[in-house]
Amino acid sequence: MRSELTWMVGGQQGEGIESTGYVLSAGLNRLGYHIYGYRTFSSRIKGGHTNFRIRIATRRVLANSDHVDVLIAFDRDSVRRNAAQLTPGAVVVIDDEEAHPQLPEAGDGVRVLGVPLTGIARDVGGVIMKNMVGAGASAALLGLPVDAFDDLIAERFGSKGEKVVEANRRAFRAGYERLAGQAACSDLRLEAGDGRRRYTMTGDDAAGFGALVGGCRLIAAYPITPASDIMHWLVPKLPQFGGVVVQTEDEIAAITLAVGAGYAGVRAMTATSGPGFSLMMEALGYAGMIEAPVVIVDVQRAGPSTGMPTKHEQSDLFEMLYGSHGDLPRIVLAPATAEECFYGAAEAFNLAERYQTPVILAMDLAVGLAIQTVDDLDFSRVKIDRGLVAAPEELGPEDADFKRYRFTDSGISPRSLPGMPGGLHLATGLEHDETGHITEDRRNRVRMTDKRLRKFQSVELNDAIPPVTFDGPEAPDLLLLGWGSTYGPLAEARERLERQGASVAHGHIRLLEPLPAGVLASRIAQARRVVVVENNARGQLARLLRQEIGTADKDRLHSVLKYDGTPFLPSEIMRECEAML
Amino acid sequence: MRSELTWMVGGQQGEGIESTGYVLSAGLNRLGYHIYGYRTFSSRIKGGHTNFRIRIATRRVLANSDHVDVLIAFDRDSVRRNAAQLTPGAVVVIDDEEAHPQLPEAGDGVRVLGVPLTGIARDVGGVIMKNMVGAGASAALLGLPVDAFDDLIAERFGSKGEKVVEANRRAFRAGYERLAGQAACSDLRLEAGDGRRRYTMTGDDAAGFGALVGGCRLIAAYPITPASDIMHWLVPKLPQFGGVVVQTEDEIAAITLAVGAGYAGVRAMTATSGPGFSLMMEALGYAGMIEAPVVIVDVQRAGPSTGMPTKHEQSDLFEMLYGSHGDLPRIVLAPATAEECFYGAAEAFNLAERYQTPVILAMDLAVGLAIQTVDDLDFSRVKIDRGLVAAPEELGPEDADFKRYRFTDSGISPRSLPGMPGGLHLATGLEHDETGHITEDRRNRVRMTDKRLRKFQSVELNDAIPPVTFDGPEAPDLLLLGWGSTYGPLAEARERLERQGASVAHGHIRLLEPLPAGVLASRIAQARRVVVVENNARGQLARLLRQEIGTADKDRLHSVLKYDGTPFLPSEIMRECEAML
Amino acid sequence: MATVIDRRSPKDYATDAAPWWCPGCGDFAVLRALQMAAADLNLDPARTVLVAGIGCSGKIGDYFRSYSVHVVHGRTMPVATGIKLANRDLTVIAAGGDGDGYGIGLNHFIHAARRNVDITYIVMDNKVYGLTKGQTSPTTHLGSRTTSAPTGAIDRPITPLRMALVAGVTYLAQGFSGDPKHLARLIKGAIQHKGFALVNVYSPCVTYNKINTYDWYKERLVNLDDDESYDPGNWQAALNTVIDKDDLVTGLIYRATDVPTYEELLPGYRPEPIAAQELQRDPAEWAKILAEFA
Amino acid sequence: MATVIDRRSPKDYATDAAPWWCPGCGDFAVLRALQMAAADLNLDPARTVLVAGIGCSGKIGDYFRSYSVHVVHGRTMPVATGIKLANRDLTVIAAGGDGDGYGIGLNHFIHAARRNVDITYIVMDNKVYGLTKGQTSPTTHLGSRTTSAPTGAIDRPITPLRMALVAGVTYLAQGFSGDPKHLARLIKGAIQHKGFALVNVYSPCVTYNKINTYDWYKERLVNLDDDESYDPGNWQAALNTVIDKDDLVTGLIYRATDVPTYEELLPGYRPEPIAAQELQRDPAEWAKILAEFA
Ligand SMILES: Cc1ncc(C[n+]2csc(CCOP(=O)(O)OP(=O)(O)O)c2C)c(N)n1
Ligand SMILES: Cc1ncc(C[n+]2csc(CCOP(=O)(O)OP(=O)(O)O)c2C)c(N)n1
Ligand code: SF4
Ligand code: SF4
Ligand SMILES: [Mg+2]
Ligand SMILES: [Mg+2]
Repeated sequence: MRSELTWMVGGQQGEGIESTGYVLSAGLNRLGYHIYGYRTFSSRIKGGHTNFRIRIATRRVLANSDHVDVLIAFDRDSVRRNAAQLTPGAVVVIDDEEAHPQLPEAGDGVRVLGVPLTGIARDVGGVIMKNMVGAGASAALLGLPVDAFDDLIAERFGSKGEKVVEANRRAFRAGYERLAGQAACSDLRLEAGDGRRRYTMTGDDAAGFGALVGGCRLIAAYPITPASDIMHWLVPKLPQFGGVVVQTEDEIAAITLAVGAGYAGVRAMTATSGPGFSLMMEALGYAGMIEAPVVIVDVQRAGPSTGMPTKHEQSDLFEMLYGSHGDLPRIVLAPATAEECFYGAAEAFNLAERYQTPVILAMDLAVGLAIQTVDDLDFSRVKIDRGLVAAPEELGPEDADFKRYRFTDSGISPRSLPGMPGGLHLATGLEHDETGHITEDRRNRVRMTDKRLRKFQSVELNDAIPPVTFDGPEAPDLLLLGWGSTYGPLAEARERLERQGASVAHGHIRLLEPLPAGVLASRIAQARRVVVVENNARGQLARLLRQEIGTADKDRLHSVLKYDGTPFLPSEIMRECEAML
Repeated sequence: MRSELTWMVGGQQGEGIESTGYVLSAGLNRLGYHIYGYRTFSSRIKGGHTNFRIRIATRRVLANSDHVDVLIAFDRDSVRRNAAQLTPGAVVVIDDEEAHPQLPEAGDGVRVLGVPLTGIARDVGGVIMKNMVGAGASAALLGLPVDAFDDLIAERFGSKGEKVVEANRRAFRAGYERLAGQAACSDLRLEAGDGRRRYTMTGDDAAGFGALVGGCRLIAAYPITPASDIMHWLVPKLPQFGGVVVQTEDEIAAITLAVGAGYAGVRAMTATSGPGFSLMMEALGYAGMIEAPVVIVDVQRAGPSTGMPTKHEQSDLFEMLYGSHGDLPRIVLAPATAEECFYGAAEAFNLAERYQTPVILAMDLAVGLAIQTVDDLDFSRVKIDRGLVAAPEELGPEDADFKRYRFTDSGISPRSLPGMPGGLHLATGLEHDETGHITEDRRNRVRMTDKRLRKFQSVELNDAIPPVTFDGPEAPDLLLLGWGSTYGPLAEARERLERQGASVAHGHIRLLEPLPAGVLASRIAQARRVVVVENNARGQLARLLRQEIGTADKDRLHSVLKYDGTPFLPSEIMRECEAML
Repeated sequence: MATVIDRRSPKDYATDAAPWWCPGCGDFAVLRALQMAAADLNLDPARTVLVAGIGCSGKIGDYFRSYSVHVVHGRTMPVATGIKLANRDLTVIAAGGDGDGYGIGLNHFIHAARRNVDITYIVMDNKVYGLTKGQTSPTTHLGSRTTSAPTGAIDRPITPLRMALVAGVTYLAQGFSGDPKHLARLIKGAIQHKGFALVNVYSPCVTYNKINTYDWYKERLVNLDDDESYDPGNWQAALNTVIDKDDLVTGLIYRATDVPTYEELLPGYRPEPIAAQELQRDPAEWAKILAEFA
Repeated sequence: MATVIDRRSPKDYATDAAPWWCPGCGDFAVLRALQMAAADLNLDPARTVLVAGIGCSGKIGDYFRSYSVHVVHGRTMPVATGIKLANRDLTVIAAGGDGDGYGIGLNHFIHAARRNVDITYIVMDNKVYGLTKGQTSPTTHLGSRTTSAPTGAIDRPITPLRMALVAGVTYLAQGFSGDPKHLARLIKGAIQHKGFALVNVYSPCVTYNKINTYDWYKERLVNLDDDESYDPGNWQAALNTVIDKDDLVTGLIYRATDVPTYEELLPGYRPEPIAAQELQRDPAEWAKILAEFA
């Protein structure tokens, strides 16, 4: 009986085999397991290898594992490409008429079961159901109760009619029955799940949901991998809440449309990835200058340029921090898990309105597309705070200028929204005075610039998404620092190292701008060595730390970088740490 | 007799009064004076105050002075606005029928001469020649020989016919004669110039000229202040050399058109300012990814967003260094003077082709628009180096793939140009292998990223534009660091402090990426204190130094920032230094 | 204690800012016409948003009294769309130059037109880049000498009226700064129209365009509103007329009343403005959605 | 020792890369047609540049054997223009999708058309965003259900043919992936044409567009090349035909032979390619220019 294992399905892109993984994830979740599901795919619609791996455990997991225990292979290519990860004792189920095909590519000690997945599907109703046969076979191997999947299949296919539901159930059961009796593989059975109600979602789903709960009522976006799913999730949802989805002609229209809506009093966002984000740089500065709230999600993928659209990376940090000309501050928030995508997206709208500024939600492909188990979402933690909106008595007489950009100690000025009598003003990207009128006066220029910068001196976050967290000893031999989806691999590596007796701490930063420099400086100072772990080639976070934090000097700050398009494995981080301890 | 003074003309925008300054500059130059001319103007065509100040000296000057000695005022507003700079003893010539008008706004000790500049112009041929009258009056006050301007006027107006030339000469002489006899102002007379042949140009002119000499044969650009003059200068010139100017529909088209031309073997550029630069971020990464040469000039103005289009700033440094998503290196070169704009622009094309990369020429409004005296340009220092272009024997057989992106030790691969048999390849913004084919292979990804980054490990510049220069002692009490047009004010402040006995050095950085970190680190380490002087609010260069240089720790690095839209005065820098010495 | 103003005069739509335009600039007339139209419709300045582009033309945003948004170059259309969708009770008017709208912003203009959001777009077409000192614009005539094409422009001009018709604009008019009263009527009609309305205005730049002057237009423009036989309800005839007359017409060129607006088509779009929604909702509603992830 | 190849076959324009398109995708036919046209014209692959957009369609750049540039999304037009101006001896062909060309890239397309640079632009119009998984594209029909508009698209579609005519395209044809031979002839004509040529191709997406299928087109398309009375030299007739036939035509729609190309109009533009110029020049030439600053 296993408390953890990794299952994978592989085959040709576009044949719907990923749905094997979706069905299995949902079933596992309902049975009370934790899962972490990660898809490997290419920027093409049909053909080429794709795979979907699910790490299944009886405790929370937020990273891929090194190896694969069960591989459902719809073709031999899937075996060949993933053989290196098959450990001795792993089981490969290959879609084959022969019961025990010769598969030298599988490697030594790997058990190969030939199961005619497609054939069985054909027999029970149609080859397109081979994914269900694969799911059933997997359920059998893992020792899951077949009944648990009945409802699931009904929910999934209900809209297509009872017939389709029945056919899929048949396919699932046929696959299940085929491998139910495999005593030889009984070592793969999972310990029972705890049966608790949990949820599975991707970070993209969670960000969309968080936005909705956080009061977002308009998304303007242009399709791009791996961010489109945020818009897709909102497409059926927003209209239910009187909100709007606009698919624009390009990303410049997307962000400027959202800025217009934000200026007019609607919480609005856009979601994109690197290439689209780069196109938004001018408008980002515009939002900053007119002090309009807007939330921009950048689900990072491998760059530069078009790069590798379906591959993971964290290399847009520099542009998020420093993009757009001129002295433009902004807030950059990086959620580390699906939960945090939810709370982070919701909080982003509070920050955008409270600080009247663009807020960038820095996601990455791994956090955006990986399917994660979420314990629960506490909606009461999402409190809508619309920031300073001028009360009627603060607004001027109808014919006087309203001081929309009033100089205040906090740098934040109460805003008026179109429709409010007495709040008329000019919102311009040109430098302006307190009333918004264009001016090139030197003193005003300095005061207005200082006002804009001052707003960011004390950015405070909701406790659902802390600026930085630390695990482990305060004065460790090794302090691991990361951001975004490296959270899972880092946390796991740290725990394993700790169990080995090492003194290792893990700091994870969610607020990248303005950086919580004080606490970071003190933790960095207390650590013997500091390792900054990130998925990019230039060590962007490490450079930010060196820039902002006096104690982060070059000698003690060591970078561990991975930029091959895949997220870190905990073991990779451990190896690097062991060399340094 | 003066060896130095500052002259100013002021009036309403759009009345052509700036030409008073242009004529005077040209005349002064021919008489062997050095000048530094700076215009103050607004983003409007007619109306509103504008002024043009010229610092005139018998030695090189590259900064504005604190005060004004002679003001030619076409209206009282010009006196009012500039009164604070009028020192006791200054002379104001006001366009007025009264010979000695009461001008309380001029301040104590200021001599006011009422001269009917417009009236005189009307008498000699037309009010539009009031600028010539003003220029003539100025020449008289400064004790310049009137004949020296005859040829100049002929050259300037020659194309409009002999009549116009004569009328302008008459106007000039009439203005001259009016003030020639003013013994009371004889203290304003200038020492004789050295009569040497020199040149006056703005940095924008010089960058256009440098580009042309450096082999640029195509500019694609979209109008924007203060960069348009580069395109304007090239408009009549490029066709003479078989080159092309394309005014595009926007800045994205401008840069991508230039990238296309660069890929096809033509040295190509674009020139813009902040808002346009921000729009170019995606294409910048594209050029880096396909390793196409392209030169992008950013003549910075006050940001963010539309900001103050006619005001000076150096606040795009962050975006130049870090803009565009993904790990994209680039070269950033910042000329400090008009000469360096010339050599820098020319060298930028060598760098772009040698390193097959985008090169950003970081200018600022002050260096771009100020009229400067240039001793000479040495064209033999501009050596065209087209970098690695595959020789016929390196190209493959017709039907084989050419390894356009061959892995090499330097990271630079010989390129083939369309038209070359045997050089066929795919140039894509997607990640690719050595032949350019699209691949997501993990090992290739890492190798290709490393190759791209490796190119920048040893960027070398032509000696006409050194990566960094130092003046003053090696181990000073105070090391001043700057970039771009702060050169003039910094150099002057340092010299003056040195004369006062202070131990002050001045380092000026031209190569901002890749930064010459080694030499900077050693100089910074040797200085007691380091002051980074720049025209932006966030201290962008200071942050870069902290990031890249271990010795640049927060305690010793002090920022002096100015961001009111005007360049530093040497005296402002001195004041800051004196407080620290 | 708010005073309800029954009748406003054009002056009620003027800010204190003194216009920065050159004396004689056509844009003065556009501002005046807009103020007249606003007064005629008695628009509430507090419920009116003017979205202005970048250029001499775009300065109008500082002179017309209403909520005013001065956007980045070329982006009036998406910003105006965002504002209108956010608060459908507002009257949203965009205004900018030919460079702003048909150069850098052309794509947004065409896509806004096909969406048919209920906004009015006034283009102050002077066939030149005024604010940047006289460069060729997308509507500059072939052969015109400009600061960026001293030997004459070589790009055939964009034809905004034809482009707009093909893009599916549902209200199309052309005005002339030489006749601000007529222009005011056209703008009024545009604001009243439900859907996307374009008013292209020949608005001479007296400083940089020495060809397309007031006189040049006066000699050539034909006012369709004076032609009783002209039917602005006929799209094909409108297109033909514009082509025949070489775009030198003024008046209401085309109006469609049967095309639904974007607001009418948007799923779930409600009669009350989104901006007026209460955002803090009952957690139970969210729990239902969360259950979809179980 | 270079072998001169007198006759090339379509296969000579194929790379080793196996196309990533879905079986049945219309883009195969576009590739084949382009290869046939190239073979017919015996284009030298080394002097041909294919500029491809981003999308399923844009992958064509990896399959057609020539110099090949795969640009960022929507920017085929300026890149192709830059290449052509740099080396006028090259045959420059751009190809991309409807989203690439009429969505994010529409502005560049219109401005390229009015410039009339001698390039050919093939748009593989499948009325959907293929590569990003089936969202609404600018040419998606009203009411079509897509992944981004599951209740039906609400933006009235862009009409590329009308837009192109109004923009001043000097060669306009429309092809269909169901008839690659005809398409090859249209592409050949486009390449031979001196000036900007657009070939819009109805190229079905078999995966995401279940409405505009091969059969759907077959039932509706009218081939103008079969109509002897049709005169592609008449702009107004071309426009009327396209409108009448609701854009459902194939064949050569319009060709102008009297419009000068951009290359012909550019001041100082020389017969030899700029790319072939020697750049190191006699300093004396520069000294003359320097003297202008004295
Ligand atoms: C992105 C960007 N590019 C360029 C500019 C510079 N710019 C300001 S106004 C203008 C042209 C304005 O022309 P038009 O829209 O016709 O307005 P006009 O001044 O003629 O009224 C340009 C190019 C800018 N502000 N932003
Ligand atoms: C700036 C930018 N935005 C978005 C994308 C994502 N993207 C890739 S292909 C594509 C749409 C392609 O549609 P189309 O041009 O019609 O090509 P098709 O796939 O249908 O052939 C998009 C939006 C991108 N690569 N770059
Ligand atoms: S430059 Fe032309 S458009 Fe601009 S204000 Fe003057 S006249 Fe008007
Ligand atoms: S998704 Fe559509 S356009 Fe893309 S390859 Fe498949 S069939 Fe062709
Ligand atoms: Mg204009
Ligand atoms: Mg498409």
